[in-house]
Amino acid sequence: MAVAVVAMATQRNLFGVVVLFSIYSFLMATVLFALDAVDVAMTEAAVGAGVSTVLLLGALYLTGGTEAKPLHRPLIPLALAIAVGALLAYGMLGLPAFSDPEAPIHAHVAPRYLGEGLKETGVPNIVTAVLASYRGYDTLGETVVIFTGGAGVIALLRRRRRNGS
Amino acid sequence: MMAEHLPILQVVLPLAVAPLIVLARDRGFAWVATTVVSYGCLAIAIALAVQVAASGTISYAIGSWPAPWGIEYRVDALSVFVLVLVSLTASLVAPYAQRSIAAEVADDRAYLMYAMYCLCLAGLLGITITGDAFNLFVFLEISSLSTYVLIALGRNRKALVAAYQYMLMGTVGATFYVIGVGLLYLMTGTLNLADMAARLREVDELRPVLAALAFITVGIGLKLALFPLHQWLPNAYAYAPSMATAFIAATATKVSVYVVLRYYFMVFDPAQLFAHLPTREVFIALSVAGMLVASLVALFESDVKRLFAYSSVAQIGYITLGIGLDNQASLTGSITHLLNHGVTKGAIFVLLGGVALRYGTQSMSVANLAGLARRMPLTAFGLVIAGLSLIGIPGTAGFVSKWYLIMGALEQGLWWVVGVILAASLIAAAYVWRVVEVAYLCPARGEWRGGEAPIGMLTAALAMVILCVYFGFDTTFSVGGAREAADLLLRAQK
Amino acid sequence: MSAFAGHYAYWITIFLMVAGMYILIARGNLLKKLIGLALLQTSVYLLYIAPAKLIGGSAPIIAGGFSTYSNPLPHVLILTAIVVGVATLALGLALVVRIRETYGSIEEDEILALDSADDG
Amino acid sequence: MKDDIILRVIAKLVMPFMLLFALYVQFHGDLGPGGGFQAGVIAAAAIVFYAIIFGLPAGRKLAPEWLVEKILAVGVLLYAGVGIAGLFLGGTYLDYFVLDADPVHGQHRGIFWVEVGVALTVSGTMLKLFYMFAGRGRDGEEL
Repeated sequence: MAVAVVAMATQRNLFGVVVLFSIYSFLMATVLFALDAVDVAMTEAAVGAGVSTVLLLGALYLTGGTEAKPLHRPLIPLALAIAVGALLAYGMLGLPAFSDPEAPIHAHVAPRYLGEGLKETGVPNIVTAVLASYRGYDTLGETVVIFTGGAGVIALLRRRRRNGS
Repeated sequence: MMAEHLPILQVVLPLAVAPLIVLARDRGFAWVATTVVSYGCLAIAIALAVQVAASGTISYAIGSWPAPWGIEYRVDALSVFVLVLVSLTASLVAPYAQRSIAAEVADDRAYLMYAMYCLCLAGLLGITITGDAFNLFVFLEISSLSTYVLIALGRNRKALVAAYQYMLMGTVGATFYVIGVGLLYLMTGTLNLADMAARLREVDELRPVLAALAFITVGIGLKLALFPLHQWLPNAYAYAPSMATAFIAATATKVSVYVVLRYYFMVFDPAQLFAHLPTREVFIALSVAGMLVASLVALFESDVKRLFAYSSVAQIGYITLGIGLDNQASLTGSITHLLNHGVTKGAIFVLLGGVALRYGTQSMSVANLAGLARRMPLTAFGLVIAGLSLIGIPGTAGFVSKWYLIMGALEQGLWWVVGVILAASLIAAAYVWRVVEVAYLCPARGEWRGGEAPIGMLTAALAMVILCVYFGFDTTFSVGGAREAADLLLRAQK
Repeated sequence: MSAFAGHYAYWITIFLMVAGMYILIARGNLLKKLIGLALLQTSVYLLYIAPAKLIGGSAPIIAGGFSTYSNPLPHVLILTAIVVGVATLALGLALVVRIRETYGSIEEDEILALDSADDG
Repeated sequence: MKDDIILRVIAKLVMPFMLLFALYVQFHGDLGPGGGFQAGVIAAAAIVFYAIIFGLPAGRKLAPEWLVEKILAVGVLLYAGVGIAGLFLGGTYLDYFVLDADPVHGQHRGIFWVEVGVALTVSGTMLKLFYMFAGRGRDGEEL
């Protein structure tokens, strides 16, 4: 995955970058699967490697293939990015250890989903139960985001009538 | 029966109307629906304000799932204040939208523009009312995505680039916010803001919490155009269609300020964090820098809309200054200024929209306004009043909030801050004078299509101008509501 | 595999984030910036998902024979985040296509040059 | 690609299975991984696949643009409507318990319709995105 990312940063042929992005998404999906997030892995594979790649290729066809040589010096952006990364690293050092069953996220809120979810909603896939019921309102919001994106693209890309403006 | 469901209807109403508009595909229907919904939202917001005043904080469990497991809507003195601000602006801008959109947006996408406007309204209201950290992110994205589209529909091709830049910065901001929330979630195991606040007080390991504070501050700072994260704002305001500018300028950054207030005072434990970090000093420093630098840039800006956009960056400085000063008077000033500046800037951009319509141009330089007073006397007069409120002349809304800010600064013994407030106001006087001078004293020139702004637009604008003056005299709602909210924040901090 | 995830998931998150930020800021091509943005958004996934895993647990689908499950809540949140990400990407690409049509370029500096030529 | 007989036959054969698979993912979401979002993407992919092989006009005939735009909106309305139904039946918004006499049944019913709403909006959006990007020539002229 890291190799794919570095290659993405240096590659100037945008087609190559898109292909790498697709590979990267598949790798990401694999890692997510290994972490037991099967629903997320499935979505990431469909969205990252599927939809995003198709969209990127479509846009690439419309805009043309190679990137110009960057004019700026890369040092300042790199420093900024690393500073943000360092901040995140600082925060992460204090997080609970990996797979610690005592960690707050396992001790609070989630046990009810796992313990009572099946009884309360009748749905064995707890991800679905949380997604559609406990936090169903988030999912409504998510659907609206998709709708906004779709309607927004229509507004931006609707073909002009030939006689119109 | 419906009274208890008002919190959810507040958001779902505009949310559900957007797809209806897309289904109908009709501009007339879209406009009527948008207007009705905006006024509906205003009515609901006022009803909620009455309820909160009578019986305190309202909590609404969506899906009947109790709070930390389900998503909770929470209406308190602070959020209801912002709800009223947002829906008030919406209901003033909606009737105005008809002419503005007809003039600036192609016919076959006008209905989409209305749909986006409803979504943006729903998103902003949703951010304000929710009591759940992740739900806040979802609605933040609804409002942001619709805002990008609203901006990109401007006639000038620079609108596209402005929208693109805003999109990059806005998405980085939202991602930072998610990272911050993720860290907090990992430390507390909950996403409900109230529950999170209680559990954060028992967390010993502070590093993730401090990092979360930083990420959320920078993330929301990008959205609220906190100096020096404001680069997206001037172009976005300048090239968006007039009604979008008016609505966004009056509401979007204000809602972000509200998010900062909520996190700083009602989620994080000040005793724990602010002892470690000089947040107050940072806020004061950035605010002061923003007020001075942005005002100076505005002074030399030639495009009118950009001039007032930079002025917005400076005014946001006043608002965040109140957060940094952190006492009763300054917070009251800040929160009042959310409303007062919202109304003032809304009025200015609505008026400029009318001018743009009659002058047949989208980007106007200051010089283009020459002779405005003779061509469109009411509009010019409105600009003067709103300008006075922007400067903070006694008798206008702007004066009231600045007065409280100065009181707050004096209470802290920060004389130099008072000096800066006065200096920034003087610069504001200078750039407002530039506009007024050209409008009143220079002879008319350039293209003009004749007449005052259309009656619908003018009514909306004058209503806002009247509010600028009204809030300068009768402060029961503005300062009264703000004081309640400030009390709430300070109590939560204890 | 889980040992790999445990030790390195956080570092991968940080690395992805730095890389995404870098591409986003340093590159002038609008399309490439969007890819950087997408990378930045994906970096968040592991931050949420990795801590949700319990070693010895299984995917949160209740079935006989398992007693520990990974935490489902972060999965739900990230599903939402993925969807938000793709909506943003679609909108961004639409903007880039329109910019290309009106400016004839998707390089940031060329567009800025065209803009200042407009003003002058 | 329109003239390649092998592709055409395969496409015709595979299409129904893809749609079937989408339905499976949709309704199996309760028991295994999957749900409305994934199903929507798969269903849209099936039609995109068809449109790529048989050409955009054929795809547009199969799923006309106006219909896709309506589907996009109907999905959100359906979702929001389920919530409002909860209000009228005496619960809070998105309260599924009140949708049936038996609360667990009610939950089932609510989750089912909500997922259908998600699938509709997602498939509608994905298809629309495809049409929008694919139906555009390099310089904005119509294809």
